[in-house]
Amino acid sequence: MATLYRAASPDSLIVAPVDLLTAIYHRASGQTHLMASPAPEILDALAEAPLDAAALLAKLRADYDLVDADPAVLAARLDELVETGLVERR
Amino acid sequence: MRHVFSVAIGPVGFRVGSDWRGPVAALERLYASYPKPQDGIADFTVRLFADRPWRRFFRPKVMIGGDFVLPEAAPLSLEHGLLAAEMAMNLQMALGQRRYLLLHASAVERDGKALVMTGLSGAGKSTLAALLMTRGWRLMGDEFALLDPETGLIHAFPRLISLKNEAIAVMEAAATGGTFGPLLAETPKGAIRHLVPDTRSVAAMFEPARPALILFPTFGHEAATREVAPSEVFVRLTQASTNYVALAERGFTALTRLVAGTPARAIDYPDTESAIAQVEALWASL
Amino acid sequence: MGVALDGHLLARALADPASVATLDSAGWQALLTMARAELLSATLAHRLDGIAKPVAAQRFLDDAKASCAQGRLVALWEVEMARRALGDLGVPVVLLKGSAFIAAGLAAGQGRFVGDLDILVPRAELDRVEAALLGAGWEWVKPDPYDDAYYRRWMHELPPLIHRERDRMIDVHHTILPLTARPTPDADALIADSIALPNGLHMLNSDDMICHAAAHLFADGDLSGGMRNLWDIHRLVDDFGIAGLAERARRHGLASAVRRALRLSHALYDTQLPDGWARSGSDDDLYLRRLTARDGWGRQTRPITRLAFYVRSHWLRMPPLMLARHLWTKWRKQAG
Amino acid sequence: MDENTTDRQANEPHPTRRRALMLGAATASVVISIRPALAQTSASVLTCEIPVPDAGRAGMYVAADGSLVPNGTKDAFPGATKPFKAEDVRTALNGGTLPGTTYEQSRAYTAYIRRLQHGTAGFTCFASLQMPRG
Repeated sequence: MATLYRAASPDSLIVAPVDLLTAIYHRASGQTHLMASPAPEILDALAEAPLDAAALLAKLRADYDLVDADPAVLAARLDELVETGLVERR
Repeated sequence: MRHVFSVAIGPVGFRVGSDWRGPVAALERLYASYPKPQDGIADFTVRLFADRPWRRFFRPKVMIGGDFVLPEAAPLSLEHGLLAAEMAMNLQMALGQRRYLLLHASAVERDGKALVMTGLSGAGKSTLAALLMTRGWRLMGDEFALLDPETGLIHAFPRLISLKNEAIAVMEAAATGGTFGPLLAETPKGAIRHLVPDTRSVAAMFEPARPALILFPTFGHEAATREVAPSEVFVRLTQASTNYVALAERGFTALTRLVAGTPARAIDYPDTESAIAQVEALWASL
Repeated sequence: MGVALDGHLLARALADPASVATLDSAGWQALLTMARAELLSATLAHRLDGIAKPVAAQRFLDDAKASCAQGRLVALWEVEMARRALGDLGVPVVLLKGSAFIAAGLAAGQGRFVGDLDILVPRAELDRVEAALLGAGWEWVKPDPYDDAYYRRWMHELPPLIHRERDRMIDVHHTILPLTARPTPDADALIADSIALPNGLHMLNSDDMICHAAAHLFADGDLSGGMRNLWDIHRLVDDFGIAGLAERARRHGLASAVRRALRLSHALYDTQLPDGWARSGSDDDLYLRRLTARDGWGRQTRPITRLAFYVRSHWLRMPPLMLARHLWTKWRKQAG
Repeated sequence: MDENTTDRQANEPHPTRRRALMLGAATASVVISIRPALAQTSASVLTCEIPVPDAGRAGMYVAADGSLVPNGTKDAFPGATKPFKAEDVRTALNGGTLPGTTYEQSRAYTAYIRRLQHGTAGFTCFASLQMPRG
């Protein structure tokens, strides 16, 4: 079975768009992250339910005009979010 | 401890114990006009002590202790005991302050609004604040500005102004009639002389002010003023704060609110006169 | 003030919060400073909830609570990250000490400052646990070959690991006392009888938690931080009682350590004692002198007593010949 | 930035118009995590020192890459007799030479200092020199 990615629940996050960057406070970890697109959008896409990488890519394509739908790049983005603990692999 | 001194600096109470009379005598003279901690209970305790009994007398070395310590602190000579006390009080704030978001910044106030200046040591934020004090501004603090997460207001922390090297002569000329501490030569940070904030700044130390401008000064270039992107202000202020992470959600809320509501500029300045003019011009344009 | 200016001041305030009514400002200052130095300031804050106190004291204690709440969040996050790293190994992972108290929501966790994350795993699984942690961003703290060999051969834990991003340490134990110590707790029973938490991790059962706290206090340390350790024990006894404790302590070879811990906790905090345990040990007074060696400036006092317990702590951990070898190696390194 | 930060739920309605989105380059980073600036101001509140090596490992030599090796190791340097002041280390990190050392020796010591970790003597002091200042 493909790995599922689960994002921190929306009520555990405080999101403050700053300018091009978005500041996110994660209540569970006490950490602040400053992130550029597409990280906030990925968190948003995973907010409702955990998805595997392919389903996530499909959802991003549906929600946005996705310029570069490259699975390898999405994997790199997800790795970064997993590292912060904002996304969990299951 | 043998010699004891206590003082309130803005909303924070300190108690200093010392193995020697000297540092306490200097503190008593310079902080003479300051109130004592509320209820006689200090928020932080500082200890100046000899690490071996004979070090009280023989080549005395002042060790810095207190509620919060850094393990690698180097001792100072007894002549620099006042500096040791000041550094130890600052250290308690840097490591132990949990009520206010602590910004490593100087702050001055006019018309109930605060100008907050932060930057590299050597950028002149301390000297600029002291100079502005001599020109009609109220000094809120030359080292730390305290942001209240509940109200978004800046609280004053007007400890002794710590003048270093060239700034000493500048302020001796500008603050005629001011009360100065002894000249401390050849400290680990160079020459240091403390200046007592003026009467008005001390008298108003419990009055907070709404932040109106955040300034990042840099010394040594042609006069210039730039806008600073909010995200850059945000990151720089997290790094100018020793307790941002420790304040958790309160810190985040306080800082995002500050950044959203306060204009920020970076200024380059070739000399202090230009800097003062740039500050006044910016302030007038708000 | 009429109150002895040592740790008894703090002990009395914790055990009998109403007693602070007699404090003057100097007494409050001493109490608060001591509590901070013993890492008990947030515990004190919770104990003194609802008790009248000066405004400045209230503010001090509120700050301590807020600081502790943030520390708790960070500690729980470390627990969660360890769960993510180790959850799929199929290995029982038992949280120890403060992390367990707060993860399980115990009274002992209220106001408890938590430092490193301590976990217990079966000795046979150490290699897999180590590999999983290294794969998830933890790194060795010290690359020193002697210390490393020493740890692996003699200690009850892996050399400490630190997470490269989060700067937090984890101690991975396979039992609760060094292999060189004389009592040898039954590590298999600790794990077999541990209690599962909702997140899939475990904690020791209550008797074992008390045994561990006592073992840590007497067989493994020089009693620094002992007031907090005994407070843990006091709260655990309060919460869970002492019905099976004596039996369990015997099984781990910790009967005398646990009896002593409870006697001292009784002396400081009025902890309830099983029948027949009240008779004080010959040197309990010496232990109490060590435990309460703290003055109103937050300084440690009674250096001779402290030194005696320091030497004792090394003595207990190592057989004499090994102690000599250890001190020799350390000395050689100093001497270069 | 909004005047008031809001919870994510309330904050982001699904886009009514399709917005362009780029995943970017695989090697780029899109998240900065704020780390504690614990010691950031300590350089200004305190003078600190860094022993090379720390007392627990006194007597070991420092190799060119900064690792600690047994004493007498060829091409490695004995530890420094006195701890270095923060200011001296700052200068050395910016390309200068530590006082009382040769060029190679200073390089080795600086490499050691760069490898300091949490829990080792000198780490907090080093960390205070590392923080972005500005």
